[in-house]
Formats: sequence, C-alpha cells, structure tokens
Amino acid sequence: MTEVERQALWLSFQVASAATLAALPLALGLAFALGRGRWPGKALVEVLVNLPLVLPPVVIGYALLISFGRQGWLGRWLYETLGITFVFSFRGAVLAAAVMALPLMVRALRQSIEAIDRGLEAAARSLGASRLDAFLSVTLPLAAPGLLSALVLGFAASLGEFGATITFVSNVPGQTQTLPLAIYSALQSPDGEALALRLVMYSALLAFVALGFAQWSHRRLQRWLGQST
Amino acid sequence: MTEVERQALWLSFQVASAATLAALPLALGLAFALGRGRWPGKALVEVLVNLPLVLPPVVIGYALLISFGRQGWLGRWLYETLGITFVFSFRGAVLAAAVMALPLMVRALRQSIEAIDRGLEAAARSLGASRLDAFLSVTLPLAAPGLLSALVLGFAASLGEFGATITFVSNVPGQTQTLPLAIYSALQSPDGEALALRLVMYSALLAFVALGFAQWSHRRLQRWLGQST
Amino acid sequence: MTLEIDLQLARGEAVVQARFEVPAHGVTALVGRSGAGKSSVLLAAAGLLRPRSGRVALNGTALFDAARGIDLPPHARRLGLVFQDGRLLPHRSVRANLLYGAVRAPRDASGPELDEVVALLGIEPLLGRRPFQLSGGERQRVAIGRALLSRPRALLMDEPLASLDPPRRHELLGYLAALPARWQLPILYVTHQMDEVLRLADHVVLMSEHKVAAQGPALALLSDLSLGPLVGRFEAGAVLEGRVVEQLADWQLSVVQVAGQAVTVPMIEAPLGAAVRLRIRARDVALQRAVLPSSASNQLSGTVTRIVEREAPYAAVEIALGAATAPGECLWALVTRRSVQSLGLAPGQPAVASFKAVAVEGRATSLRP
Amino acid sequence: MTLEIDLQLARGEAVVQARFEVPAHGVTALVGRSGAGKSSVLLAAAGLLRPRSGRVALNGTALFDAARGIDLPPHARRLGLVFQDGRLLPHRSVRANLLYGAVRAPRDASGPELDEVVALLGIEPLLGRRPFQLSGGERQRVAIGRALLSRPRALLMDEPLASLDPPRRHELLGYLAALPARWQLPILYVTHQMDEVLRLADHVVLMSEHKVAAQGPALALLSDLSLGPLVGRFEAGAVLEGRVVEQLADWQLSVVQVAGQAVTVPMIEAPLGAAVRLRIRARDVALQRAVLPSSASNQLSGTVTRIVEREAPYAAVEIALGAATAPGECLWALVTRRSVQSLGLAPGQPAVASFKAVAVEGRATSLRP
Amino acid sequence: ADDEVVVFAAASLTDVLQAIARRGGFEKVKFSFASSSTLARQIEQGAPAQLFISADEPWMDAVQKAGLVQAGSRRDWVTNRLAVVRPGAQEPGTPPETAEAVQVLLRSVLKQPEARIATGDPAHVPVGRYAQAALTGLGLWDAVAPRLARADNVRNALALVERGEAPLGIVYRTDALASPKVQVAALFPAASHAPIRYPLALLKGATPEAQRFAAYLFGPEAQALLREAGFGVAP
Ligand SMILES: Nc1ncnc2c1ncn2[C@@H]1O[C@H](COP(=O)(O)OP(=O)(O)OP(=O)(O)O)[C@@H](O)[C@H]1O
Ligand SMILES: Nc1ncnc2c1ncn2[C@@H]1O[C@H](COP(=O)(O)OP(=O)(O)OP(=O)(O)O)[C@@H](O)[C@H]1O
Ligand code: MOO
Ligand SMILES: [Mg+2]
Ligand SMILES: [Mg+2]
Repeated sequence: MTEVERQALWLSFQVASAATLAALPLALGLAFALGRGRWPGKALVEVLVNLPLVLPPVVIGYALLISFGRQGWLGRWLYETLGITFVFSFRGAVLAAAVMALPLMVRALRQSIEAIDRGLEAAARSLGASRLDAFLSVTLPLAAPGLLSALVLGFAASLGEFGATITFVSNVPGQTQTLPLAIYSALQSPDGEALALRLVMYSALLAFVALGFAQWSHRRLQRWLGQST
Repeated sequence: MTEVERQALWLSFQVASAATLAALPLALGLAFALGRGRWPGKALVEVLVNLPLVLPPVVIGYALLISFGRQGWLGRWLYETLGITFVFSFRGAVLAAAVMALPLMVRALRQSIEAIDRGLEAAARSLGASRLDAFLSVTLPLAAPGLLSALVLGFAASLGEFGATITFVSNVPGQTQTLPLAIYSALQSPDGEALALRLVMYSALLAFVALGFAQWSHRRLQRWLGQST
Repeated sequence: MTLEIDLQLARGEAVVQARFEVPAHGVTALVGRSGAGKSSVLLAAAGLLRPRSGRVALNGTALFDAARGIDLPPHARRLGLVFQDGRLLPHRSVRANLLYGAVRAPRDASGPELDEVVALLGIEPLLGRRPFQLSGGERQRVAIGRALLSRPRALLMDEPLASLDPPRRHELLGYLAALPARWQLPILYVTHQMDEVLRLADHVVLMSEHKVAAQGPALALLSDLSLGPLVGRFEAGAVLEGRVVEQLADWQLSVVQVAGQAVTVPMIEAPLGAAVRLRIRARDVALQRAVLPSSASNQLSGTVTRIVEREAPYAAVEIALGAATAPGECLWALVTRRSVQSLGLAPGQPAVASFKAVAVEGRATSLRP
Repeated sequence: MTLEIDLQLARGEAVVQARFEVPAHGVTALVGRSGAGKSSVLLAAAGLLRPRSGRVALNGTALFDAARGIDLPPHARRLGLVFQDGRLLPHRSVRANLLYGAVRAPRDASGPELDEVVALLGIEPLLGRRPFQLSGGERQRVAIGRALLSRPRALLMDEPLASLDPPRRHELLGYLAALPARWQLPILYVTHQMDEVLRLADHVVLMSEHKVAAQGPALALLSDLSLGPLVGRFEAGAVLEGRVVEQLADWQLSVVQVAGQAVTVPMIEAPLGAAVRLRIRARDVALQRAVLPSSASNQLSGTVTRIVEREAPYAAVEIALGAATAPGECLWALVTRRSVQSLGLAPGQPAVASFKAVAVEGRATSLRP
Repeated sequence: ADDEVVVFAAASLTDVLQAIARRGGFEKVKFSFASSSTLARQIEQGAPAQLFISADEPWMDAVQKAGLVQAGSRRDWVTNRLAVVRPGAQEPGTPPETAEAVQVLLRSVLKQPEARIATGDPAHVPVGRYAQAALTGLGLWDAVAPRLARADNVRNALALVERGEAPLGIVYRTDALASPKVQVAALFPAASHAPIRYPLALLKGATPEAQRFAAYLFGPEAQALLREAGFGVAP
C-alpha cells in the first residue's frame, strides 16, 4: 500500500465516520418530525431533505460550493463570524458526505420510528414520562434497528460519495482525496486500472468490515429485543 | 420547456419507474434472504449488494460496462442467446439505475421485514399456511411500509443516478439522457447555469410529486394498519 | 382523592358515555359485557384517549375539562394504569420495567417498595429477564407491579388478574383490597370475574352498550338480582354489615353480629367491635322453615320480602334479617322454583337462610370513615 | 383422533417436560400455576417450538418424532391453536381473519361454518373491522372463531375465555363442551378458571414447575383435594356419575340416580336412562347427621371415609355414597373444623351431604363410548 | 503544509503532470485533478489553488474574467491532436492524417447498424466540441451526430473503444497513445478544427514555488516528457 493509498483509505474512513455521526442528530430530529408530526411546511422540508438523493451529486456539490464557499452567502458569514471554512478542507468533505447521506439516514430512522407500537409510548407516558422522556427512553431504543440501519447506510453512502465531494472540496491528495476520488484519478490514466482495482478492493474491504459489524450488532440487537414464537 | 428538456424529464421518469419496478422482486428476495436466513456466502452477497453504495458510481458504471457490454462476458452471452443489448440504450440506463438503487431498496425492505412480529407468521402457519403462503399473505403485506419506502428510495435514487449511467451507457439524447445527465451537461458550460437550474427544478418537481404520493399512501397505510393508543 | 369521571368519547362509530365517581377509599369495580366501553373509559381517564367532551377530576382538581380547555398530559396525571394488553417495554429487563415509573415519581410520593411488590408477585427469579422471555401470567404480574410501583394517585386496572392462577389471584386480591386504605389510593378495577368484584369492590359501576347502566355501593348493586343477565347468573349475592363480637382463635373463626343474629365466618383480622362486611352469594344460601342441626353453621331467621322468578328452574328469594329491608341486612337466596313451592315460601312468611361459614367472604371496613 | 404428547423442551434455562394423552373424545384441561409450562407445551405440539426430544402424534401418526427425525411443519399438522396473546393478523379484516384458516383447510375437512361461529361469538357487527378497532374481549372472540373455522384435527386453546364476560363465557363453554363429540375433535384446553375445568373437562393434566404433576380423568383429579394448593382452595370438588331417572319439565329439573339415591339438578337435556355426570364443588356441600326439610333439595346419605385437615379453619370431608369409595360415588365437603367436631364426624360414621340443586352442573355423557 | 503548492489541472493531464512533477522533484506540489469546469468554479469560489491548467479555453476565460488570474501569466502550454481510434494494439508506423482516411473510417461504421462512435459530449466536453467542428468541416456531422456515444470525459470515451463497445472513437492523440488497447487509425487534419490548446495561468496568491513550477513546465525536461506523451508544444 503506497502512502497515497493509505492516506485515501484513512481519510475515507475518517470522513465517513465523521459525516455519519454529524448527520445523526439532525437525521433523528427530522425522522421524528417527519414521521410523527403534522406541521406546515412539512412537505417542503421533506423534499429538501431528499434533494441530494434526487439530484446528481455534482449539483449538490455545486450548491454547497456557492453557499458554503468563502464567497458564498453562508460560507462568508461562517468565516467572518466563526472563522470556519468548509471549502477544500476535510471539514468540507465531511459536510458533503453528510448532506448526501442525510436522506438515507432520515428514511431508515423514520421507517423504524413509524413501526414502533405507539401503545408502548402511551404506557411510558402513563407511568410518568414526559413526551421527551418517552422519546428518549422508549422510542429511541426501540428504533435501535433503524438507528443501526441509518449508521450503516450513512457510513456506506459517505464512503462512496464522489460527485458532491469533488465538486465542493476538489481532489487534493491527503486533504480531500477520499477513496472514490482516488479511484477517479486512477481511472484517468489509461494504465491506472490496476491501481483503481486495488483502491476498489480497499473500499470493498472497508464496506465488508462495516457491514459485518452492523450485522453482528444487529443480531445482538434482535436477540436482545426478542421475538415471539 | 424545450423539446430536449421535455425528453429528459420524460425519460428520467421512465427510467426511474422501470428501474424501481425491475429491482423490486430481486430486492424483495434479497431482503428476505438476508433478513431472515442464515446461509453460507451471506456475508459476501451482502457486500456485493451494497457495493454500489460504497463505490463511486463511475466504478459501477465501468463494472457494468465490463460485464454487460456487448463484449462483456455476460453481455455477449445475452446478446448471442437473447439478442438483448444494454449499452447505449434505454435498457442500459434502467439497468444502471436499478443496480444503484438496489442496496437502498434491499435495506428498506429488510428493515421492515425484520421488524415484523414473527409470532404473526407463526399464527398463520398454525392456521394452515405454508412458509411461502405465510410470506405472501402475512410478511409481505405487513412489510408494506418498507415496500413503500423501498419504492420511494428506489425511484428517487434512480432519478438522481448519474455516474454509473453516463459511464455505462453514455449520453444518447432521447435514449439515455436523463435529467441528471442533462443537468451535468449544462453545468459544464460557463453559461449553462440558468439551464441547469431549470432542469434542477424539474427534478425537484418530480421528487415532490413522488414524495407526496408516497406520503399520501403511507398515511393511508398507517390508518389501515392501525396503531394502539 | 376522589376520581370523578364524566366523559363522552368517540370510539369508531360508537360513543362511549360514562359518568361516575371513584370514591377515595375503596375499590370501584367497573363491569360490563365485552365491548361495553370499560377499557375506553380507563384510557380516557389516563389521558391516552381524548374525550369529545366532559371532565375528569382527581380530588376536585380537573385533569381534563373540555369546557375550560384543560387537558393534562398523561404523565402529569399520575394515574397508575394496568393495561389490558400488558404493554411491557420490550427493550428493558423486568426490573427496569418495574422501576420505570418509580424513578419518575415525585420524591415525596408514597407507595409500596420494590421488594414488597416483587415478593407479592413472586417475580424475584424473573427480574433479570426480558419481557419476551416471560409467560403470559408472568407478564401480567410485571405489569401490575409496574403500576403499583409508579406511586400513582389512583390505580386504573384493566382485568389485571385475568391470566393468573387461583392461588396467586387469591393472594393478590387480598393485597389489592388493602391498598386504598393503606395508601389513600382509589382503585378503578375492570374485571369479568364476579368473585373479584365480590372480594374487592365497595362500589360497582356497570356499563352496558357504551353507557353506565347502573352504579352504586357494591352492597346494593350486587344484591340486585335483576342485573344478573349482565353479570352472570350464579354470581349475584348480598353483602351484610355487622360487627365482630367474638374471635374463635382456635377454630380460626370469627362471629359477627348482623341485625341481632350471629354469623360464623372464617377469621377476619379485626378487633372486637370492628365493623365488617360479609359477602354471601345467592347460590350459596339455602332456605328452610326452621333452624336445623347441620354443618351449615349459619342459620339466620328472617322474613321473605320478595320472590323474583328467574329463568327456569331458578327463583331468587330476598330475606330481610331485621325489621326493614335495609341494605346490609338482606340476603338473597337462589333456589329452584320447586323449592319455593315445596317450602311454601311467600312474601311476609318467616324463613331461615342457611349457609356454610366457608361460603362467606368477610372483610374489615373499620379503617373507612 | 387421540393426541399424544411426550416432549422435552428447553425454555430459557428451564426444561419443560410433558407426557400425556389428549383422548379422542372430550376436553382435556391443562392447568397449573403461571409459568408452569402450559403455553410452551401447546406451542410445541403445534410445531411452533421445537422440542429437544420426544414425540407428538395424532391418532398414532407422528407429527414430531425426534428419534425418527420427523418434524411436520406447523401447517401440515392442522392443529387449531388459540394463542394466549391473540395474534390476529393486523392487516386483515375480522372476516378475513376468521376465514384465513378456513380457506386453507382441505376441502373434505369438516367443522362449523362461518355463520354459526359468528352468531355464537356475537361478532356479526365486527366483521368489517380491523383488529386494532376491537376491544380486548372482541379480539379474543375472533381468535377463537379463527381457530374453530380452520377445520383443525384437534384444538389447542390457551386461556381462550380469560377476558370474556360471564354470560358469553357460559355460552361458549356449552358450545365447546359439545365440540369433541360433534366433530371428533379432541380439545386441549389451558385455563386458570376452575369453573371452566369443572364444566368442560373430562381429563385433567396438572403441570407444576415445568413438569406434569398429576393427570387423570377429571373425576379422579378434581376429587383430589390434596391438589388444592395448585388449583385453588375453594374450587375443588367431586364428580358423581349416574343416570337420568326422571325429567320434571315443569320445574326444569332432572332427577338423577347416583348410587341408588336421587339427586335433583337443573334440567339436563338427555333421554331417560342416559348416563350423566354431576359436578359438585366441595364448598357447596354441607354436612348434617340426618335428612332435614330444607331448600337444599339434595340430601344424600353416606359414610365418612376420610377427613383431611386443610389450612385453618378448613377441613375436607369425603363421603362415600355407595358401598365402596369408588370415584363417581364420592362427594367432598369443605367445612370448618369446628363443624367436624360439633357434628361428631369421623371416618366410618354415617353422614348426610346436603347441597342445593342450583349448585350442581350436570352434563350428559351418553355420546361417549 | 504552508509552503504547499496546489495545482488545479484538467483530469486528462493527470499522467503527464505527475510525471513532470516527479522528474523535477517538486515534492511540495499537490495536484487536484477534475474536470476543467469543476476546477474553474472552485477557483471562482476562492479555492487555494495557485496554478490552473485548463483543457478548455472558455473556462480559463471565465476565471480570468473573474479577476483571479495574475496579470500576464496566462499562456498556452501544450497542444493536442484529434485522433480516430479503434480497438486493438498500437501498430508501428504513422497513421494517415487525411480527411479521406477519416471519412472512410467513419462511413464504414455508419454502415453497421447500431454501431456507435464514442467521443466526449459535444455539448460540454472539449474533445467533443473539437470533434463536432472537425466533422462539420468534413461534411459528416449530420450523419454522425445521431450515432455518437457522448461520454462525459475523454477517458470514458476511450474506455468504450478499449472495451470494443464502440468500433471507433474520436479522442485526443495523447489519450490514444497512452492506451495499449487502442490504435490510432487516423488523425484529423490539423486544419479541420481550431487548434487544441491547454491554457495555463498563475492565480492570485501564487507563491514563488508555484512560479518556479510553472516555469519548469515550459523547460526542456518537461517538454521532452510532453512530446513523449504525444502532446504538441505550444508555439
Ligand atoms: N421465550 C422464552 N425464553 C425463556 N423462557 C421462557 C420463554 N417463554 C416462557 N419462558 C419460561 O418458560 C416457562 C414456561 O412458560 P409458559 O409460557 O409455557 O408458562 P405457562 O404455563 O403458559 O404460564 P402462564 O399461565 O403464565 O401463561 C416459564 O418459566 C417462563 O418464564
Ligand atoms: N380503536 C378503536 N376504533 C374503533 N372502535 C373501537 C376501538 N377500540 C375499541 N373500539 C370499540 O369501542 C367499544 C368499547 O371498547 P372497549 O375496549 O372500551 O371495550 P371493553 O368494555 O374494554 O371490552 P372488553 O371487555 O372486551 O375489553 C367496543 O364496541 C369496541 O368495538
Ligand atoms: O479533462 Mo476534461 O476537462 O474532462 O476534457
Ligand atoms: Mg377492555
Ligand atoms: Mg401461558
């Protein structure tokens, strides 16, 4: 494994992990709000959340670039007030991956939350739990399979994210060049196929480990929650 | 709306619908096998199914080209025995979109299937339903929320699919130029942003309609299945 | 802590209407045929179903008042609900389920402690298990324990003992009967088992077709044989009121004076002079013209006040033990119509009601005001 | 159609062991304390839990045989299981739930029809509803109907009437009692209600701590007061066997001859001479030294054969009506210990057992071989 | 990392630029390869690039118009030729460079039903635009247009030919030479389209190291490598 390969692998892992964790709280909030509530503007939020799924990633990258770029309306404000920049940095790669992973995570969580027997929450409420308490102590743990699913999906999608990342943060080895970008670069050379294949293997390996871990957790989870005969 | 735009919109709709429907039976089978069974090679299949999520779409497109191209090992066989070709055709665009959508659909279905109380299947079995019968008459209808989720995800992801499609079938206006390809194409010209924005609007509109429909079905579904208090 | 309930509640196409009080002291039984609306009333009282209109109040403070726009959220009501369908939290151990409400109760709330409840319910070996690893009856016991431990201000119990074995049921009934006085805790208790009503209830509310069909002190209501079709043929009976006059510790028997006559019953733990209630089912009472030597150690003289023909071959005969037909001094006997004729029973005639000591369920009421 | 059960079944850390037969004709009650293993046995018999070892056979044909590697899938066993927890299919209407098994049954299988079952269960107005729109008892009724309509070869019922009101329970018990003879359908029936055992069961299997503790004809088992702690204090009793000798249609009474003595009971629909069984609970029987004029129209002379001291103040007294202590000719009386003394009862002494006609539950057995 | 030099370069230059940087020992030089449009947009949004090499003049124009280019630093770096390629190993000898040769090749493909000619999308990929111009000049555009497989970059077009999915492709000579799986069947006459030029410019904030690298790119060592790869050196 060359230094560049190692860098890409490690960076991908970091970006995917960070993006997944960063998106999780937002995804949870959205899943709950979309799955349970009825409020004005819900349809709009729903479409917004899902846009990254529906539009080509390049468009999302471009949208991020013009909002979070240092010349962008949000980016400038963030830079001037907090000194944070996103473009062309690790942070940006995380942002791009998180945005792309968000709709998948929201859906997984939402599906789980909607499947929960609300009678159990009612029981918790009658035992003295406030709405928030019941959410945290009943809904959330019971949504664990969805949470796991969301984490796997988020991690996998972040791992594979390409279009938005390259458009938003460019393709600088060691800084923003994740595995997919490295693979892209390798494929640009006519004799890069061997390298590309090697990088693909790393990706697959990472996926294998992540999926294996998810599978293992899931089995434990199922054993833990039990199933009637 | 110009003719080209209309074509792209209509084609996108067709490709996304066809891909979603084509992937559904396979996704169902995989979701059931992965969610319920324990069999050798399961981990491998799991990784294979998820590869399109983990790898950059271009790689998937390239892999499709290698296998399903007319010179590819599978493609040649299909062409010689059945006369079917995929490259440069609508069919190819559908295949690419379906492959990319598959992991998302499998996960949605699987999550739903795993959440079903197996005691209900047991009840059906004791009432005279064979395993398959119980699957069709109990598991499947109870997985309806997951099915809906899978359809929405599949449709949305197919709608947004870009990298694999362009690599596999390239851009043949009217045959394979879906909205993302048109948007991408527009974005490549320094003055194409207005056009790109218009195309993005169409995509968002399509997504809006699809999500609205899903939401509506979902509400009906929930009312139909009921929830305890 | 009186629980006042007055509500109109849409349930599918039906509208459930209920208006009654659950008095501070004692158990109020809510009975009625399947689908009558009992569970709906409990859920609405607990704040889990929203009534169309009406008012629910605890000790005069509104928990729900449609007119005044009050609707306390369920957790603020602090009513301990035992659901008909259990509803244990599947992701928590039995212990954690039991303590779920307890840790959320206000510090100063009082109620039984974990050890006491665990011992009562016999669920010590199950504490580390998860709900899916329990049998049906074990689940039901945990659900009862969970509600008891949540230190509620009133208990709403929906057929809590339906799948428990007789010895456990017997034990729990005794425990539940003592709760209201011990913790100032009104209990609203749904059941289909008339023996539970007989043992537990001071007040009875009978629902029929989504409405309250009758209500009143258990005393009066259970004596009303006309309600038989709703509560079952054999279970109706009467409640006598009296005072303990003798404790036969050797025999484990108590003697209670009712309307000037002595009734021997299985030992009631109460001091001499304590007021007690005796529940005697109509089917357990035989009639004769005179006092006879028999193991039916109770033979009370009285006057036939009413004879109600029930579906053949049955007839119900009311016997007043004292001067008037005051509740608490009347017995009902369920006999065959032929016996009515062969004994020559008729209103105004004297008669002797005989029943065995073992047929009597006695309970001290002295703790009540 | 005899159902043979012999299995060892791991359940968590416990191992449930059961070996008994459910005879072709009649109802076999499976009783025992909560957690004893009753539901586990039913689930295993139906093929929904896999025993460690053992054999389950219907009419001699193995459904499961660990030794021979036979394990028929649940649907091929065709045993109608009423689950303790209902398990209606939430996505189907009540009607579709009822018919789920029916449409899957072989054409030539026999059993009751939809209309009959719907009328019996009183669920006509619910047919178009979905399970979540039903009350607890309504759900339970649909679950019973579903199993009945699946045209099973045997019925396994797990506390099927636990949340039904007394009138419905009464009606259903009558219906269920007639099923075995009507459709050649053995029934294995789990319950905690001893009155259900008394009314239904011909055979009783008693489980305790995951094992079969006792089994036998209901006759013998229910007369065995030593099992009281497991089945509850007041419910034990005896079963008398006799023949109808007179039908008093006017009074709706039947006279049955038992061991040469006449017993008057509520009308049993059976021809003169038909064999019948009478169930009489120990708590309903009073003892005296001689025949007395009372509405307790049954006063049977016999001999005290045993006196068993129960927890104070109770004692159980066995009275043989005929010459020997044959089951079917013995009564038990639950009386206070003081009565034993005051009446001077002792083994070998004559005594008169008195009980009211209304206390007897009679049932024709003539349809049985 | 402060003294790092970030170079934004068109993806089709990946190989040769890396080789040149290696030869010159520019360890501090980091590349970001992507399509020219992506890079140009990023530069407009303040990307910390110091040198931009575009495969396409309009995008360099856009960056220049945005005022991000160091005055006077824009130069054409290399040139390229448009080649017709077909699957198969490279053959020795020089391919024909006549209009006729190109026409014969293309017509033979047009005769096969369903056969397609792979190239970049004329709508936005530079190679496609040059191909369109050249084909129009040769009077073949109307016939060829419906038979084009429009890839989103040169590499993908080349891949279609490499895999034999398209019997012919129109790509840059450099791409053709780099691939062992295609052979150059003909070159478009140089006059059949506007010259293919890759403009290079130093961006605002370029460090001396960046200037040194830019200068090196025009030096003899770099030029040798460029010629080896098939590029023409800009006049
Ligand atoms: N899924 C399970 N995992 C582990 N142990 C279990 C499981 N289900 C039941 N048990 C245990 O197995 C034993 C038998 O349970 P079973 O459900 O058969 O009892 P039961 O006789 O039907 O009781 P009940 O009258 O309460 O329904 C009990 O000790 C119970 O705790
Ligand atoms: N979710 C629902 N939607 C519509 N109707 C319902 C719903 N739940 C119950 N009902 C109906 O409301 C009525 C009252 O139901 P409820 O559950 O209160 O009855 P219950 O008295 O508790 O009966 P049971 O003794 O069978 O538990 C019944 O007619 C029932 O069919
Ligand atoms: O390197 Mo390009 O900008 O894809 O021709
Ligand atoms: Mg109810
Ligand atoms: Mg059970």
